[in-house]
Amino acid sequence: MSEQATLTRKDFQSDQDVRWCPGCGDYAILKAVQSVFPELGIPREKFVIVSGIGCSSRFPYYMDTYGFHTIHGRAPAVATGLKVSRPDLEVWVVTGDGDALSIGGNHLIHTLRRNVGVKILLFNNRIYGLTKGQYSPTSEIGKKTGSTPLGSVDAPFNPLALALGAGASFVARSVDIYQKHLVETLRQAAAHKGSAFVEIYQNCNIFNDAAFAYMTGKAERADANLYLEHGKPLTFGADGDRGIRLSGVGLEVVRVGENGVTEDDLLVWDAHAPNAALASLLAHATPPAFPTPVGLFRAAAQPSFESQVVGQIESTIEKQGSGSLESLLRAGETWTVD
Amino acid sequence: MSEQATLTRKDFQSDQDVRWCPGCGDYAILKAVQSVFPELGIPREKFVIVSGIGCSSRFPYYMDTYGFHTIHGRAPAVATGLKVSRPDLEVWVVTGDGDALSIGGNHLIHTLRRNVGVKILLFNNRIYGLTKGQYSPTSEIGKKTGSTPLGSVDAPFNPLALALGAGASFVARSVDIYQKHLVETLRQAAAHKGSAFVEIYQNCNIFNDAAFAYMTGKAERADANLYLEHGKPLTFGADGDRGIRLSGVGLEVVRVGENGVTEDDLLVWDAHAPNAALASLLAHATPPAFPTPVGLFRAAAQPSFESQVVGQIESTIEKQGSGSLESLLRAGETWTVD
Amino acid sequence: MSTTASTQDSGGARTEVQREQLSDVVVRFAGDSGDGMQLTGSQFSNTSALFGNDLSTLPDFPAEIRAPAGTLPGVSAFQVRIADYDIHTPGDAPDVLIAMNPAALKTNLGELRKDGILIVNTNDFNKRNLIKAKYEANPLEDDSLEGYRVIEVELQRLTRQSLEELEIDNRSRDRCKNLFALGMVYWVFSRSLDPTIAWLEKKFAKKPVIAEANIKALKAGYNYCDITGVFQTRYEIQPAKLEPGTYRSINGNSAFSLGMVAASRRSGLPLFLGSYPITPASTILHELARYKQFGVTTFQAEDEIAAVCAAIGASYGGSLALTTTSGPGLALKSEAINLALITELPLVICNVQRGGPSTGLPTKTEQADLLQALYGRNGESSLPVIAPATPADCFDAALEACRMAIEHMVPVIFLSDGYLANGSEPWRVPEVEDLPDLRRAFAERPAEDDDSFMPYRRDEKTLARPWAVPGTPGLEHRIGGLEKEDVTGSVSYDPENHERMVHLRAEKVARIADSLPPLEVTGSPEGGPLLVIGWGSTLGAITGAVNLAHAEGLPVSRVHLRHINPLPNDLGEILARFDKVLLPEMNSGQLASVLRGRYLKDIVTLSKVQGRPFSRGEILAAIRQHLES
Amino acid sequence: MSTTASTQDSGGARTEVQREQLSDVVVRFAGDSGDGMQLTGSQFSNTSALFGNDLSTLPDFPAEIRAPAGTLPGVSAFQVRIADYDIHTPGDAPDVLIAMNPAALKTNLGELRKDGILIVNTNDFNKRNLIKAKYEANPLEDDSLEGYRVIEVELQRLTRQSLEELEIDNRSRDRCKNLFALGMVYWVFSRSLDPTIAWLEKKFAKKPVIAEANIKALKAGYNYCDITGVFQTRYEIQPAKLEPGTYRSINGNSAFSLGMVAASRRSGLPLFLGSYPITPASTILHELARYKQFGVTTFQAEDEIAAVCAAIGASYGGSLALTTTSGPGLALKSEAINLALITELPLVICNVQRGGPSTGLPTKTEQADLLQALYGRNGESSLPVIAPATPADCFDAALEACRMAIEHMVPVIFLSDGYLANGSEPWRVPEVEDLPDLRRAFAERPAEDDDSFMPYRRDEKTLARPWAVPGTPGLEHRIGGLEKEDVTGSVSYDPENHERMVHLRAEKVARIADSLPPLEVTGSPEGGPLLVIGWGSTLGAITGAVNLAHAEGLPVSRVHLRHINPLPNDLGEILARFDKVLLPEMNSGQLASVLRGRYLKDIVTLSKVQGRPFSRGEILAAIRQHLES
Ligand SMILES: Cc1ncc(C[n+]2csc(CCOP(=O)(O)OP(=O)(O)O)c2C)c(N)n1
Ligand SMILES: Cc1ncc(C[n+]2csc(CCOP(=O)(O)OP(=O)(O)O)c2C)c(N)n1
Ligand code: SF4
Ligand code: SF4
Ligand SMILES: [Mg+2]
Ligand SMILES: [Mg+2]
Repeated sequence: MSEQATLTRKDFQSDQDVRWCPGCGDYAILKAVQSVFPELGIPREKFVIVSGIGCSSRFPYYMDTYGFHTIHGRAPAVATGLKVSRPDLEVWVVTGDGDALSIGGNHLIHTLRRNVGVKILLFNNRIYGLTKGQYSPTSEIGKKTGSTPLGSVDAPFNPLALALGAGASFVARSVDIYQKHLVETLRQAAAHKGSAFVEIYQNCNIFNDAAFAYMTGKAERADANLYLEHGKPLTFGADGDRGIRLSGVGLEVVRVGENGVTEDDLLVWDAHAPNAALASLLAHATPPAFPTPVGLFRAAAQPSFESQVVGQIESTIEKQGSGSLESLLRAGETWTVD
Repeated sequence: MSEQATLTRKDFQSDQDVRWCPGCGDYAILKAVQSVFPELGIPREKFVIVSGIGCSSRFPYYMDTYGFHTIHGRAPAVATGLKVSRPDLEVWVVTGDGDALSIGGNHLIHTLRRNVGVKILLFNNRIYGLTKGQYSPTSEIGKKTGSTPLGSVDAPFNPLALALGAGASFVARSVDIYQKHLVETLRQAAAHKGSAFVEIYQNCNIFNDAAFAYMTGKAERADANLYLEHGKPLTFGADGDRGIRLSGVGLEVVRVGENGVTEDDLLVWDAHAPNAALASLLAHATPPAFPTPVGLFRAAAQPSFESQVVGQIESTIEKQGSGSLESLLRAGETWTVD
Repeated sequence: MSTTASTQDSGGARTEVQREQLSDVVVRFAGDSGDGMQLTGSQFSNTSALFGNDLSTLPDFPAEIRAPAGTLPGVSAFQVRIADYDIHTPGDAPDVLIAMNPAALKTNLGELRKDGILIVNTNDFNKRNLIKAKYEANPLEDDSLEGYRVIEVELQRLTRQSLEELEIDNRSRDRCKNLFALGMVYWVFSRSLDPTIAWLEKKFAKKPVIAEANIKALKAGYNYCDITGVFQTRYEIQPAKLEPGTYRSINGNSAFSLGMVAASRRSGLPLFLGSYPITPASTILHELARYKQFGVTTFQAEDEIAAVCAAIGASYGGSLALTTTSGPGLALKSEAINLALITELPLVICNVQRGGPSTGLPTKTEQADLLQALYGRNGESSLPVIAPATPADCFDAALEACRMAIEHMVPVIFLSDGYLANGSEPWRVPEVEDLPDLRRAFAERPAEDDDSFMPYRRDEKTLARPWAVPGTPGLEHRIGGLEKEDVTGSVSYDPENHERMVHLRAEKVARIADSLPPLEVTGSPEGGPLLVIGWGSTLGAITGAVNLAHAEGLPVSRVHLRHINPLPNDLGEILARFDKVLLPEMNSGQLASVLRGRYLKDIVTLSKVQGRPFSRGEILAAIRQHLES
Repeated sequence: MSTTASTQDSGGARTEVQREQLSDVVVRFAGDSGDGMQLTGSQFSNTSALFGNDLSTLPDFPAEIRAPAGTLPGVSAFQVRIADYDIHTPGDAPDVLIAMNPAALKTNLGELRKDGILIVNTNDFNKRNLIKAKYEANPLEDDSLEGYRVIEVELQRLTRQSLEELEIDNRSRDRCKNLFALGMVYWVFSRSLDPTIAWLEKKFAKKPVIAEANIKALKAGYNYCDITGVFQTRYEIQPAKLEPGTYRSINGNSAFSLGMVAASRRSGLPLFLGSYPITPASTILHELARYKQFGVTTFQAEDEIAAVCAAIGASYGGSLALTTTSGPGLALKSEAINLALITELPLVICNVQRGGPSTGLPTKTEQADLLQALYGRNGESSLPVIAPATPADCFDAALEACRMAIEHMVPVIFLSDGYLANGSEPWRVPEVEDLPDLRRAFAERPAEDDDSFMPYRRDEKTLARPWAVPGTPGLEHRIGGLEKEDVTGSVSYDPENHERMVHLRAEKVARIADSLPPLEVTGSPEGGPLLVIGWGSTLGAITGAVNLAHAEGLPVSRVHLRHINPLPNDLGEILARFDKVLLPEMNSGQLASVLRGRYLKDIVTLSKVQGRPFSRGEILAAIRQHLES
């Protein structure tokens, strides 16, 4: 019955015309997801993609799996109901920075707090695409858009810091065009048992082109990215000689070989630390002072919400037997009229 | 015109009967607020208390100031509109753990992100009081309530960690019955320019009695509280000989005099650190491993949202003059019919 | 006690106590929130139910958890009517009022019928309490209570006295004074103490001293009447002649919860509830949370929107999905309900109406969310609306709501109200096999070479689309909130397709009318001068009023609507047969405006928007008036 | 071109070109989303407006930002009707269609009138594009286009050619082909190129090469017609005889924005907008964000609920508060709107309707949020609803909405739609001093010894409560969502008080009817066989249809509603004077159901739910039918 043995990328491509703008970063993410799904050894019919509203949220139409294009900001809530009632399904949420962090912020943090076993892919293009380019909660201060002609004045969210503050058990970041890195990150997310939150930097070439060029540009890439690899020291730079070390309660960029710094001084990355402190520190490491960390920030083993909800039901039935409707209706004090 | 010179606590007591349950922690908080307001040198008519829905949210009725008892979860949004349009007012939000963190979670984090200059007092009793005792997003795992007869399964929010993750510029914690401490904390909040977020542990003696007894109890108090004072080393305990020091990227409880630990090893508290890392670490310091930190976690100087919004308007008027409605209506291409 | 048939019997009585047979009686317990009035009233009701009376109850409690003791807003009351015949309302004016303190007296005396019995706890009539109740003078000392049969009792002192020997403090003793009062009422109505004693023993199994204290107080109250002769008369209300069967007392929220569990079993679908607490709906969440052995999943969401969205997710996954709320919560859910509507997923939305607008009167009842239920969504979005008529009817109406949802793949609004939710009545427990069969098959995996699965191909009769749940191989498909192409379900911006889909969705709901039973017209089904039409929880008061009118020989008929959308096919014809139509509703005329628009018939509203149900008298007066004019 | 008065004039023409006078003409530009059709259409409209024509436009764009080039969902179109007389709609069938690619031809050809002019860009009719447009054969090569006057132009090649000398790449050259087409259209309609040249120079001031390229292409298109003689006829449409004054072309969202700024100035209150972006309302946020010199504060909130709540906060603080949205957003705001209602704070809620339910057809127009606007809130919650009739009317209606809000202390719903929002027409700019005076004083500090400030004491005439803004010494008071006591505004659970407040709130809104001007009935105000009644954006199509009917001598009358709640006092009487009443609306009959219920008059719905406005023809046909039957 299951088809997993033979699944390929093609099996996950739906017959719908893809309707993103030519050059949109969403294409690359679609490709990455379509590459990872067949690898997972899960029958195609078990996948459900749930999305909100936005350019990114058109995603389910292009995947030949079950898909639910819901309403703006509510995908995590719909996904929670689905996953809790059907833990056998693989539920992936696709959302945008407006969808997830503006109107949907509350559902997002509660889903993460509860550790519902859904994977959340946040396509962060730092703009509202579908509504034609208003600033979003991840737009940098001073962003000039239709709704902020003189520039926005409010500080953006740091999505990873927010997710960690909400208690997320899995937090990662990747970039649309880092195809290999993205695929690997998605694999890690797929393997995680509770909520997996993945921020994906995504270029909107129409309304916010080159928003990530500072780190994805050819010239910049080597020095501007810090690849997090569990168990490895944090190094970066074209020559691999730069690194990150702890300094008091903060982080510091150093160069190995300078001022007596050796590789041993560098922070060794621990993505599985029980507490989120280090991951938070890294989440706050932002350019220009730091290279942008990408990869796995945190993956902590914690019981999933649905497993515990179902557990209470199962153990009750185990102890008391499956309820009898007859007895339930007649429960409490009854009397008989003949 | 202004009456501040002569204001007393009585001036802030309204003529309404206070309708909380006898013994409710809300009384003590009311008293603290009524003590602080007259001290601030601000005319009474400038104060507005905005609340949501819940036992705590009845607060405005008992204050003889302007007051707005809004709808469930939305007080930060109403307060934002008020403060942005009327920066001359002192806007205080009173909210509960359900009101602020459940239905109102999104407005809370966005208000903090924007740094709107309102003071937010979150009365955290770890329960829904007004709706008769369901578990809340701050209830501990395993909480048995009407809606969770076998105990809740989801991890609670850490409200301070969430606030810090959202980018809050001022974060503090106090306790209903720590009257002096509470008054001092409210004073600090009043003095802060942007958003001030104060979590106040509050006893609900009807539905969640003694939720904070582990730290407020007579026997426990000395060892279970860590009072944060800016510029002072973090010590605690009946004999004042215990303390907190950094260990790697984490914190550790030590005893001065043991294992060669001296007072100099202790972390010196910096509430004004530019980044939130240390405050986050402290927010994650939870019992039983740590004493519960109370006091000021973070107060960072950042421009308030309303000052910048108003700034854009004022500087535009300064540059272009106040707009002429005549010209506006006739803007663009016009033609004349005679 | 209006329709009593009294006989005298001074036979074996020790003093001059008389025995009187009553046909029905209305008793109201009123006291401070801390006085345990809800408990006291419930005990009296249960004992009467077990005895075999028909009954109807009306709890009334404040919005505050515990408003300051002794104040007017802190008063909590519980009214119950018991009868030896089939009754429909908790009664208009109480015959007996128990007032535990001045505030309770003040807020409730106005409704006590002239010559009614008034039991007052004199110990609480001190200066402080009188001031709190805003009494200028002590009503016990002036002529305020003239015209009532006043029984003054020192409840506090007597209760303390009766518990002297027990090793408990006075506060604990005082907490038993409601039981003392209950004992007195039991004596007056010749009731057995046994059910309450059994209940107390169970409730305080872990605190035997408290159990003992309560039982002692109960007995002391009973004996006090026996010995002192404060009452000259004892009353008896015979068991009612109810249909044979097993009965229990049930309130609307409980009946609804059981109905949903029954629907789950009868459909073979696991029940999923997504909810956010709100008065007066929260107790459904509490009750369903206890039914884990029935495979019920309850999810307390972060807000109403998440609650309904989670339910939609569960429905998509193949659960019987439910969300429960009250007015302001329904407003919040409206965007998401439309998602269920356009994706054509089954969903039951239970709205327990309370006083509005905005936060309004959160603990009071009203029927003013009707138009919101019908129309409170963007675009053309017709969906079925069903309103239960009595507490017990919430059970059957829940099953009917589920039937419509599953059979037609549509969200259904169940419109209860605070009065039904908290009010209780005896319920004849049905046999499980008599309940409707709600099974409907999910779409099945197509044959290997069959590519023809169409998520929006409809059943010819019901117009329902297939329910194709994730996990089924070969049915992978996408749904969403954008308009979809007929049959294929693909996104479509085609103008004609949109119009067709709008019509199909409306028609699907309209067709439900074909499956409804004919309406029952009481009185003269063939027509006449006046028809009273009602919907939802006004059934009891209307039936009572019409029965009274019939007793007066008035030519009035009655019909009651349970299905508000679609309206029953035969309604138009029925309305046409009557010269005048009167519609009592607890709003400003919402259903009337709908029916007028639909049938172009002049329908007169009898409106009451006071946060409390109609009395029979109010409706009877309107009937008389309309028959005269 | 149906009602043309043509004359021939072959006088000075170089070739055999004829000149024909037209009375009106409908032109539609259709192409890929990337082809700049909206810009092209706007330019043609503006130039015609400057020339003095009356005009009406209808943009139509896809829901996707940029659907794949060449596909059917990617087609973007702009229709404009220009005339030498007062017109009301963008026209039914285009007389001239410009089709930039096969997909544009496919989706638009059906509406081109028989014998209409069709300009096609043949360069785009290659195999790939034909497949994308789902053409099986090339329509240029079979007889698909028979019956139209087809002008085949190699737009791409010719444009490239004309820009050969410029140092830009071919992609940039291709981007100018819409200007080439526009140049051709200008030639056909004898229009000056100057306004567009001036506009291009300004727009591309910083990219002079691009400006030059566009201007060159424009001229090339014009000259191409001059030289090649592809057209045998040039048309002229004389300026319309409009009322004297200064005019500009304006769309509904712009007119509304200006109306709000004007209301701010005329009331002396700073304007505060709380909004969350949503199509088709977002451009109001964009426009008001640019008016900082008018003291306008715009706040892009985290969601619709925060947006309306922030507006409520600003209103409380004394601002003129506004929130803007579309259908699904209105659903989300409904709970909070009731907060404004019960706290009696002024607020304007602008809802630009789009196709529903749910996400529906986000870029299409519809009138299906009417019942939501009227009834989509819990409890009894009547509030004023006003619907503008034309793009320019959005200005006046905005002022009227503000008048009601401020004068009566009430939230007002402004019900625009996608057609009004994006459609444009010439607007005679009013003199500022002719605009209504909206000043209303805030409550003032009471005298020292005066303790009598009552936040719910009402104005006798308007029933408005005082607007007591924070910061005023001596007026400290508390408001909120719980029911409040009459006059004092304290929280009250009193039953009679609740009913009184429900009535007072409703009465306050009902009284607005007394301030409305009498309705204008066109045709036979004294009554007759048929009245067509409309509301909102159908005015143009209905007026057009009724004018056509009058031209045919048909005895039909017309009335239009702008105030939906309260309904005008004279409406009932007017309806009664007509045998039949026809109500065209872009929904399934929502206003009809309201009017039927209110007036018990049989009102017949002409329904269209296709995401696009009525044509005059559709309404005319219904008029004929109803006059016959
Ligand atoms: C309730 C509601 N409010 C607003 C909208 C309009 N809307 C659609 S998508 C969107 C934001 C899109 O931004 P983002 O989530 O960042 O997605 P992107 O398009 O950038 O991928 C908005 C505001 C809507 N569809 N529904
Ligand atoms: C929209 C809406 N949903 C739900 C409710 C019901 N409700 C009132 S207060 C409350 C929670 C109260 O908890 P919290 O905020 O912790 O306040 P507390 O009573 O504990 O002070 C809820 C769910 C409501 N009033 N409105
Ligand atoms: S608007 Fe931006 S995010 Fe949306 S499809 Fe186009 S490029 Fe992608
Ligand atoms: S229920 Fe709890 S929080 Fe509410 S008033 Fe009573 S003690 Fe206080
Ligand atoms: Mg985005
Ligand atoms: Mg609480």
